[in-house]
Amino acid sequence: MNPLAVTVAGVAFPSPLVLASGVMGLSASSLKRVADAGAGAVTTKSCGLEERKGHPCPSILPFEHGLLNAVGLANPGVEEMAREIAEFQARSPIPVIASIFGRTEAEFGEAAARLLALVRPALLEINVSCPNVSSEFGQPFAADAAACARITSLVKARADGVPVAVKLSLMCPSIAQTAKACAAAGADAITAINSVGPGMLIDPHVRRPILANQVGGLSGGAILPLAVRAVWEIARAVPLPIIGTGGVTRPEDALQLILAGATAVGIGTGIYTCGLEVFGRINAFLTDWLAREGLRSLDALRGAAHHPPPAEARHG
Amino acid sequence: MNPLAVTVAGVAFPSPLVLASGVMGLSASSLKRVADAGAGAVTTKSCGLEERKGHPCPSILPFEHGLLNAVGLANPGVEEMAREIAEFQARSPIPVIASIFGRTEAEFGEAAARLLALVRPALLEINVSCPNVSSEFGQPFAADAAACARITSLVKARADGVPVAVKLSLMCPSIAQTAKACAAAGADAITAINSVGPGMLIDPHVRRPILANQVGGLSGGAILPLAVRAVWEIARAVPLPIIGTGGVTRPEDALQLILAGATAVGIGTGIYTCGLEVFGRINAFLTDWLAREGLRSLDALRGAAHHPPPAEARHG
Amino acid sequence: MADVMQTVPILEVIAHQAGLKTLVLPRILDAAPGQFVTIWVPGVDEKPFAVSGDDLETIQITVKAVGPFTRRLLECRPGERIGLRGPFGRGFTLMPDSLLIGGGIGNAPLRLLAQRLTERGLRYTWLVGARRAADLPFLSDLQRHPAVRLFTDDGSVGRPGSVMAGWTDALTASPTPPRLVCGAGPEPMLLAVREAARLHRLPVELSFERYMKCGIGLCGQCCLDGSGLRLCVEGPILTEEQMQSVTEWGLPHRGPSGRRPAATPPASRP
Amino acid sequence: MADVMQTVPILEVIAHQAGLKTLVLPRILDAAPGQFVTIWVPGVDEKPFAVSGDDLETIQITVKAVGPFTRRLLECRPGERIGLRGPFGRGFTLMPDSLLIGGGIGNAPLRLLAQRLTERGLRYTWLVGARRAADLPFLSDLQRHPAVRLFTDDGSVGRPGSVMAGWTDALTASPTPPRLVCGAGPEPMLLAVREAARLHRLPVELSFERYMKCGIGLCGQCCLDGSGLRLCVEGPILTEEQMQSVTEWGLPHRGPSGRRPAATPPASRP
Ligand SMILES: Cc1cc2nc3c(=O)[nH]c(=O)nc-3n(C[C@H](O)[C@H](O)[C@H](O)COP(=O)(O)OP(=O)(O)OC[C@H]3O[C@@H](n4cnc5c(N)ncnc54)[C@H](O)[C@@H]3O)c2cc1C
Ligand SMILES: Cc1cc2nc3c(=O)[nH]c(=O)nc-3n(C[C@H](O)[C@H](O)[C@H](O)COP(=O)(O)OP(=O)(O)OC[C@H]3O[C@@H](n4cnc5c(N)ncnc54)[C@H](O)[C@@H]3O)c2cc1C
Ligand SMILES: Cc1cc2nc3c(=O)[nH]c(=O)nc-3n(C[C@H](O)[C@H](O)[C@H](O)COP(=O)(O)O)c2cc1C
Ligand SMILES: Cc1cc2nc3c(=O)[nH]c(=O)nc-3n(C[C@H](O)[C@H](O)[C@H](O)COP(=O)(O)O)c2cc1C
Ligand code: FES
Ligand code: FES
Repeated sequence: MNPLAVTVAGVAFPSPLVLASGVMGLSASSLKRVADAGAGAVTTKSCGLEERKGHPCPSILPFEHGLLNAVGLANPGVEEMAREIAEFQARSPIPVIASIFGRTEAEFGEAAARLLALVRPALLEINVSCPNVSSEFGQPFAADAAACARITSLVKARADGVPVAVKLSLMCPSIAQTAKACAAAGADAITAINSVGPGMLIDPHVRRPILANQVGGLSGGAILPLAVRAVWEIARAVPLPIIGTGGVTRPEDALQLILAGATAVGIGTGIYTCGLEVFGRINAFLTDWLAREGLRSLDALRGAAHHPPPAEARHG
Repeated sequence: MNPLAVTVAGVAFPSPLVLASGVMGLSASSLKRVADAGAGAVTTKSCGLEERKGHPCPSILPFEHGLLNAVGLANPGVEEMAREIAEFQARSPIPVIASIFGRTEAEFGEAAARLLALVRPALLEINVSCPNVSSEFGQPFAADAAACARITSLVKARADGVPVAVKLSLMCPSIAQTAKACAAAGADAITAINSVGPGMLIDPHVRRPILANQVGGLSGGAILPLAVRAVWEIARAVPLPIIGTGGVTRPEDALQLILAGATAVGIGTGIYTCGLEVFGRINAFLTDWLAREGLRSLDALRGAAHHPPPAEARHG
Repeated sequence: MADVMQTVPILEVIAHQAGLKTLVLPRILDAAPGQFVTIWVPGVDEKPFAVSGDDLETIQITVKAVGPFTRRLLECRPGERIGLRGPFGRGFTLMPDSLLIGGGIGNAPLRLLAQRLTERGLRYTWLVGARRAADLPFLSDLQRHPAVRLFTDDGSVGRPGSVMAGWTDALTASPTPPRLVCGAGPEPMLLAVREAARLHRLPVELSFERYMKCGIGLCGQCCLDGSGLRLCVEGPILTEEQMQSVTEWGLPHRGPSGRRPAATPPASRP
Repeated sequence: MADVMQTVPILEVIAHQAGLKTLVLPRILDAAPGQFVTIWVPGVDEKPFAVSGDDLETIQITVKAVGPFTRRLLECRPGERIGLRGPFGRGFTLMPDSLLIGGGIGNAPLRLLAQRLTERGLRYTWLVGARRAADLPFLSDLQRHPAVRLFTDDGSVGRPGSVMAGWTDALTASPTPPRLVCGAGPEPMLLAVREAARLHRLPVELSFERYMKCGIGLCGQCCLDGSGLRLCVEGPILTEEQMQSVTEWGLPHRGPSGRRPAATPPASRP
């Protein structure tokens, strides 16, 4: 038995490590490369109804403690992404998570339907961290628990039995309440967290924000404690499996998210900070850790930092 | 003329650098030490109606990218703090900012009145990032713009002409909207941002959150981009002077906040990362920078990263 | 961290031909030949460029105007500040008896390679090709360079014809075969070099281009179909072994959305 | 970063006297004599302790039960994990011909100092004082230690009387005055040592304690009135010059809220 195997919403992942959306996620070959590096599941770049070139560059800006990104939801469109997913599935047994977004609530449902008409990913992930074009302040859907719940229902209705994960942002009144709303609306899993902020960095010489989009989401090492806390709260709030994501670079970081209650662990920026070896290294560490603690699976570690443990079992 | 002099709500600071609340802010001697190190103003630890020992330790937890703190509003009580402020004022010409908090809205007004009965600080700073004991989820006042506005009015009514700065948190629907609400309620300045999150770190061996309080606010380098963005948005929203705070460790960080629209720059965690020399070093850098750019004051830099600049002048 | 954006003043602008200039920048980073940097023109965009030369205090990039960004970049004056990140990717191996083959602006990275080989006293031959003289930077330097042989399609300088013709000559003229063939230029040329090198069983390292955004291996924009190599990290210089893992040779390149345009059907089809 | 919390298993617990033990921990950090670490008992609290000794693989802390935390800490068994951060603060200067004066648990940091002086072959005399034998860790080691002179108030071991008596003897007995006086112990004793050293114009370094939370100079908890010295960063070992900048000698210490309790009026006042 593979001690690292986990099950997220009925889908078996051979390792808890998941490629986070938006990183090396545009093509079948690139997803395959990450799967070969040791990911237990891979998530595509979020795709929407139409092809988008995204923002001009700089759209990804490393700084000392992580990076800012404002890629602007560049994506080839949902049909093209379906072709990449199909190619990936033909080439790899690793489950693929298709990430979708919309600019209105209805677009989420349509994106799901159009994608599923062409391909059947292992999971659908709903990226609600995109600006809601019909909101007054252009706020992301993620800031509004009711909107997240409505989108969850819409997508579930078109998902044809494919399990649905909702990817939450910390930038909301309460991530636990949002998770609850999504769970009530039928979500099968929660992914948390998306990048934080947004943030801005200014070049003092040219006196301008450096990102072409001025602001961008914060990811990487800087946000690890925020992700751990988010997973902790969500684990106490809902009995769903959690793909804990944010700031994982070292093996201990992944373990922290699992102890906080995550079933799987997303890695994005860590690929930049530590290279693709990050997957293999963390897998090896977790295998060792289980052996040293005399455990046969990650089950005993999941949520183990809670005293008392959160009420319900969250895996499966 | 001192090129670094700035004016915040009518109060002259000989340098834009301000000691942030909660750091080396419990005693006159410690505030004096920071003033001597080059701060242009010093903020006391937030004090409330009653003496509080705060949370058990670990209450301050450094990690790679900053630190988490959950000091639990330890403070000697407002009367004792008034004595420290009076002693500081007798020993230093540097303006002192008295930070106050309450557990209910009314307590803020009372804390202000009881403090001002004993001493007259240069500014009052309202720390709204403390949990509102009457809120359902124990949410901080800062998450609720209307509550922040009401507290601002209450304190202004008791402030006896002492200018009032409201210290905002990023953890709210829109920091710009909150700033607007506080400005409309009479705030004389905005301090932003308080620590972010909260976040959590777990020790994988003992499988427990490390902070005694489980969660704590994130500060230091990790949050710089979030502070820059917050200042940027507030500068566009309100014509008030801003004490931009969050993640400043290097001189360029301070400059970024000024270019985003800050009149003054708070430093907290930077004292840990860089030592007390951080004040002198940034002062020297800014003096040099002005000389090299042929500028006689920071006025021309303030908000200069905005194209076009935010409508109103924000200093004074 | 060199990946962090830093802005620097342009120290000097060397105009070569119309739409072809070299920007001289302060040496805030060290690049190996074949490595690239990204250049940010504030308010405009950020794009990748190979380092084409350096000295103790400067690095140089050589830019050909092909679209809005490069045109705007070539309007920049000395003193103007642009942003710089890098160096990114992996460069050419420094090997004695190298054969350098460049096409047009592809000669820019080879210039730094030639400089390094010269600095280390390693022998090399550099076949410089272009459609016409007006496509070549540092033309007079190249004409005086002892290791350089010039070719232009229109014969405006050097020998007339393709640089690939020079290739056969170079191989037959030299008593010992080159120990490494280093190429940079338009992709069809590179694929021809690869083919020829395979024929002669010569090791090759070729410099490719794809649409790039991050330069640090995250956005996935430059991943090559097949093995998913990230050209910005594992490239832009590829070995024969790396090239073999790629399945997209000859296909149109993915654009900024990640989509690959449909291959235009050959015009001759009825 | 050593300031980051790491948990380690307790390797060994050495019981000295009732309520007095030494915990042996893996050497994940190197402390100079006088420096301290903070010890976290998960689920309980975190408090400062001086390092009292080390060898190639371990460091030791010696703990006296005085309240809830220290009592809980002394219940920990080998194998149990506790958290460790540090080392914090500045230690003693290593000086030949030092005179060490310790009171009770204050002999813990002096033990590491004596160890380092011995390792470097530097001469020293160590006056070990306590109220009674039961207050002294490593008693049999101390009794056999050639440089140690023992004093207890009740005469249970060593010479009866205060360590300050031994001080005068030590000064008169030795042909050359000590080059540095290093003291650790209860504050009244330290202030007496300071006074005596001033009288004899001897340089001193004394180890003080204040309520501490962060250990890294941020919370302000341990700042001393006067110059605002942070005992956790600029201390806990203070020189005469540093002590002169402090105005709170003799006053009750600030508690965890930052408030200084009102001085209890001398009982004799009418
Ligand atoms: C590793 C690498 C090294 C390069 N070195 C040089 C060099 O030394 N000198 C030089 O002049 N040019 C170099 N280029 C090409 C240069 O980046 C493009 O010419 C430039 O980006 C064109 O932008 P534009 O707006 O002027 O043209 P556009 O009209 O936007 O595009 C013209 C063509 O340039 C290419 N291009 C556009 N944007 C990008 C991008 N973000 N990334 C990659 N290619 C793009 C596309 O093939 C496009 O068809 C290099 C490219 C890469 C990938
Ligand atoms: C730099 C330094 C080095 C020390 N080294 C040692 C040592 O080697 N061995 C040893 O046994 N003790 C040492 N102490 C003292 C030790 O920290 C306290 O005895 C312990 O914190 C008491 O906690 P408690 O809960 O058991 O007692 P409490 O009942 O909480 O307090 C008893 C007394 O201990 C002191 N104390 C309590 N909490 C703290 C705190 N957070 N920081 C500082 N003092 C506190 C107070 O003076 C208090 O009056 C050191 C203290 C400092 C500041
Ligand atoms: C360059 C980049 C692009 C991203 N694009 C997406 C996206 O398209 N959809 C999405 O849900 N999250 C996106 N994210 C967020 C990540 O999936 C992840 O939630 C976040 O970066 C935190 O994890 P990390 O610290 O491991 O990167 C992106 C992140 C980065 C760095
Ligand atoms: C140890 C610590 C204690 C703090 N206590 C307070 C406080 O009492 N009141 C307050 O308004 N902010 C408090 N803060 C927040 C800081 O004033 C500041 O807003 C925040 O730390 C971000 O700035 P920095 O990154 O420079 O530390 C505290 C921060 C730290 C690190
Ligand atoms: S340019 Fe982003 S992965 Fe290569
Ligand atoms: S213990 Fe916090 S400043 Fe010294």
